[in-house]
Amino acid sequence: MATDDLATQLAPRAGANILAVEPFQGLTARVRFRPEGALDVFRAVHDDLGYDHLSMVGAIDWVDHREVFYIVWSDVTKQYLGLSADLTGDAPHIESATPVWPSANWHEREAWELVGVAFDHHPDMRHLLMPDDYAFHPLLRSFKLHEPEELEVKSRSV
Amino acid sequence: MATAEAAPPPKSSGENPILYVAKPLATAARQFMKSLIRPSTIVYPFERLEDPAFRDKVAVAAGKPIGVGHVWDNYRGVHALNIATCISCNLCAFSCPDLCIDMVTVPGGDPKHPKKCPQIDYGKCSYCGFCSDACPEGCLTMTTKYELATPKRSEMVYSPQKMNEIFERKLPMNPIRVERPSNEDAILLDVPLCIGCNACARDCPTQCITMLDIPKPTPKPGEKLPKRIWKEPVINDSDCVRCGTCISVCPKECLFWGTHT
Amino acid sequence: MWVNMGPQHPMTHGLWNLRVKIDGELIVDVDPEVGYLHRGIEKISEDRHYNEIITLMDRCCYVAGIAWEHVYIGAAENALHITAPERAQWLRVMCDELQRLASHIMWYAAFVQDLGLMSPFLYGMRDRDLILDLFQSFTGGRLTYEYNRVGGVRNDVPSGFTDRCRKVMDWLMDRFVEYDRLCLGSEIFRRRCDGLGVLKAKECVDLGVTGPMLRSAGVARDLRKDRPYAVYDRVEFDVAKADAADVTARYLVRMEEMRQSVRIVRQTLDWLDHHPGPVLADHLPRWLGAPYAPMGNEGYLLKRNFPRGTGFAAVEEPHGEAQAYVVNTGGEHPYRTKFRSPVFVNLSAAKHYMIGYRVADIPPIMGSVDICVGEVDR
Amino acid sequence: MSNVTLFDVANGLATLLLTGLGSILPQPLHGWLINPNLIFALAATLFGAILLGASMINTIMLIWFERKMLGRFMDRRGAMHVGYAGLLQNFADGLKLFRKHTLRPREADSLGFYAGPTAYMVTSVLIFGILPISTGWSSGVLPLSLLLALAIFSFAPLFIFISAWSSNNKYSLLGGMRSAAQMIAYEVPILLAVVAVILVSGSFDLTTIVNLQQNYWFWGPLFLALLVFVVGMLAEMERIPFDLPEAEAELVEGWNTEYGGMLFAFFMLADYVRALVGSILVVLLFLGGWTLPSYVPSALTSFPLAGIFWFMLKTYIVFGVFVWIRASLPRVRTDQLLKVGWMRMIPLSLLSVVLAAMLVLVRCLPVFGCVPGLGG
Repeated sequence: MATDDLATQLAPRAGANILAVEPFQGLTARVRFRPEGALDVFRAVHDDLGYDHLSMVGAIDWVDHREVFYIVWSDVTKQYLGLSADLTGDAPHIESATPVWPSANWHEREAWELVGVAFDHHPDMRHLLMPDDYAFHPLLRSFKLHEPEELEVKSRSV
Repeated sequence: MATAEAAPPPKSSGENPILYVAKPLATAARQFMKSLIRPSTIVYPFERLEDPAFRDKVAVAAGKPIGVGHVWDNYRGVHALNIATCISCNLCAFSCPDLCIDMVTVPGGDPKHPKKCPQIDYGKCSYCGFCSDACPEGCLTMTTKYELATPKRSEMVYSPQKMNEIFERKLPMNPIRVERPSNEDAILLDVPLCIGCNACARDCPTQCITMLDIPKPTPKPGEKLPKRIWKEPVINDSDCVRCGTCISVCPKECLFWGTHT
Repeated sequence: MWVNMGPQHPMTHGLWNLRVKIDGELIVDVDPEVGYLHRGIEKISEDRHYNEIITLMDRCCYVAGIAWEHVYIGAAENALHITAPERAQWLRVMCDELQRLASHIMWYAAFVQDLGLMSPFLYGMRDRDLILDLFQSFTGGRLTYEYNRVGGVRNDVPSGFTDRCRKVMDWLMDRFVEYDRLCLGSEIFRRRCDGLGVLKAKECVDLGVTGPMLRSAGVARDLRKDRPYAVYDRVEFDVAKADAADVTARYLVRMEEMRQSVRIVRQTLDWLDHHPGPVLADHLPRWLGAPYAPMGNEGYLLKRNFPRGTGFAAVEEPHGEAQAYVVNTGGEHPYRTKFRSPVFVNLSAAKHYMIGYRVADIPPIMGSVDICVGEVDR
Repeated sequence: MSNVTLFDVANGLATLLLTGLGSILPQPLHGWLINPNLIFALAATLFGAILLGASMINTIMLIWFERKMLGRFMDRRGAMHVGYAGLLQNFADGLKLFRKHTLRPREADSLGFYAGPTAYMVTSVLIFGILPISTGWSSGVLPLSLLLALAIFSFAPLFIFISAWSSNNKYSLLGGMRSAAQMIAYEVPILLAVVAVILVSGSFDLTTIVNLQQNYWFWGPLFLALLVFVVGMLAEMERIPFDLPEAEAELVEGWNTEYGGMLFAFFMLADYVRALVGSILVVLLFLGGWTLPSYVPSALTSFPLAGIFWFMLKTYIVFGVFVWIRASLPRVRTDQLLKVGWMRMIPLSLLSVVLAAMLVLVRCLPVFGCVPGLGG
């Protein structure tokens, strides 16, 4: 069973931080992990499992908590693997994956400005798609699409 | 190459420097000779690809597969509306992803049930064709007309009459009609909830709902009969276009989608 | 000196801004600024039915619309636990490859024009038009196709299509020779492009670069081969690859990919000729099977308890690996969609392949990346 | 072929006009009007007007020619709606540009911004006063006309740089610097290639050079010089593949990014004037000017204005070659361009000078046999 193998392979370096390894439609499996030990998990996935290519970082607003998911690819096994962590609290934050996968840079900038998930120790955390002083996180469920009158950009650089 | 040093000079391919431009020059010259007779350009306002005579002329004369892919009838352009067959079912407006279709009243309906036909704002329309796919009667189709330029934004809103004029011009219309799936869900009735109010039968665009009398049960002693009209809607499945109007007008939410068991 | 190359600049091919710090003619730093074309497709998708999102996908990348439809449809079908019929899969593969041809020809046209050579631009546009004609003959649109549906494709190809398509493929194969003569045969082109924008394999993998850029660095990675989706495991083709990792190598990879695409299209045409069948899955849920989204679904969905799930799909789009992540919580709209654009990632690595070259090298390097701002900003 | 010069025509016109006008006027005015100095002044003005008109019309027709020809190279049609086959399209474009408001960026230097394009235009048009178009169709016999033409021709980088710098725009500045560097780099090989022609013909006078090559056009014996000259001219004219000062892919429009309206039209026209001058110089120096070899039937050379006809035909063919090159080659890079200029073209041109000197030494031309008058 692929999921069990993954769990045993991850155990030595990040075992404590793994919550579950579950099957997933379209991926090999999805690893749910504790956000506190994110960097350990990333390192384990990158170094031990050989998933050297980060494809995507995204975040989902589940209203009561937010989820960050990572899709990584291994050129050896030709497989995708999903990683996901649930972030709770008013100011959800997680360690940045840039030390492990440099390509996380722009993905994390996007996830931060659209869903409002902070990435600690990110080298270049600026707005990417939105204006520099945009005060909203548009992909939050509380951001309603059809009520534009409620939204006002607080200040605007000229 | 993360450092700001000058890049290494590109390596030369080591060919004869005098002749090194001969190949592209020859290619361009060949093209020049070819297009002396007739360049591939289609002189648009005078020559139109949707004109079959021109298409054949070009394709044959130029020896190029110009226009060979054209089945212009499939083009998704401005809509044509046959007001006469429109049943005011609202499906086009509901299927529109851009919310550019309004149902407006046109003359011809009875006062109780005004006839409503789609009015399309082409300033918003994305020509996805979902509306004509959704049309159960085939009265809203897309044509090969694609010239919409107008000085006023308000003129981008095409009234049903205007689209009817396009229909009467008998332009080629998109012949592809998406077939309705054979196992389509039907509208089912949650019997205990129904109060027999006739709203569904009144608003049904195809008049396929008939209200049938049901026997009034004799109340057992102490039991209070529900306050209702003793009628129940029966839906003729073959006439039903599955527009869902009845579901949305039902005051008790007793109609729902489902499969017949 | 910081120079803004954009947002309105002939080099950008779209609406983005490349801030370049130059020292004389030498590039010392770059900082791509994107977001000028941000339409919030992921946000709009929250309020749309599964099929209605297809119209957004066509506008996600305006030169590779149908490939993006495939990306989204793959994820949505995974999320909704639906499988498309076989013929639809073949049709999708054919569309993908035709789109790859159109996109690469468009790339060729724009890229060579950036080098100052205008004739190939018009040759490219002329030949791409034939592919758009083909698309129009069965989808009805020339740029925004709206062809895929959850559970299949909208309609079958009309009769006579395969013959027309074959004719165009033959014509294109002849044109590719011409393209090569104009570019590779020209010493000036070689001198402009050789050794430019080098991004080696290790850096490519670290930075997440995919597509022709990665293959030009000697990594034969192609999702169509590595992780076949649709029916790519049933067609024969080779993965284009080059080793130099520079602009010329990317040119070579793309030209070879076009030839392989023609090969794949021919195989799909042969299959389509002999295997008629349905193109839309049967037994779709009512609100997907119908080509429209009727009223009154909310109560129905509650009663039916539709299966939930999260879908993921990855497709080798003309620019690289495109991925979609669709979260289905049982409602009629997806809860969240997330798209991974290959150009977005390729562009984020700009610092690593631009610094150290000259101002005059910016157009060829950026051209070789094949920027499509629509899918960068989404 | 007549011996009437263009200036004689202008002079005659002026005399006719002033004496005719003077004869009907009372004495003091009559005396002033038939003053020879006044007649000469009017003649010079008329001469200038005729030249300007002819050169402008030719330039605009040249643009039309390029557009049509480039269109065919690119499998399209070019201008085709205004006038027959779009002949009047460029006049319409010019009219549109003329009617446009001229905008100057706030921070731009006013003097340089306006003076640059004007001076560029004036110096470019000035060359037409010197170039002989046909026998006698010039301002007269100038013993050093070739040198003068090239000297005026090489003013351009100065004015381009002035207008680029005063635009106060980064693209313009980059383009201006590129332009200056490029033009200076290619002056040298051009002059050296011309030296080869001068050596063989033994004269600085264009008319003499042309008359000398009636039977043996110089492009054969001086092929190397022709090559260097054409490549150098391409660079001087800033045409593809050497158009990097205005490389639109990286520098928007190069040194004329900030210009619009009539000032832009000045630049555009002056560019084509220079293209025309370049083609004319090629024809004059290497392709026998207005002459045809003496063995062609005399019917071909004896009709009225035959010289001008053959001259313009050759000029347009030479320009057609420039268009052909433009249609098939990408643009080179600055450093490559300068490298080619300094390290390839100059040795080649020196070699061509040596070859020319050897030709003069043996007083023989290949194929044509020995020519006693060679080398003057």
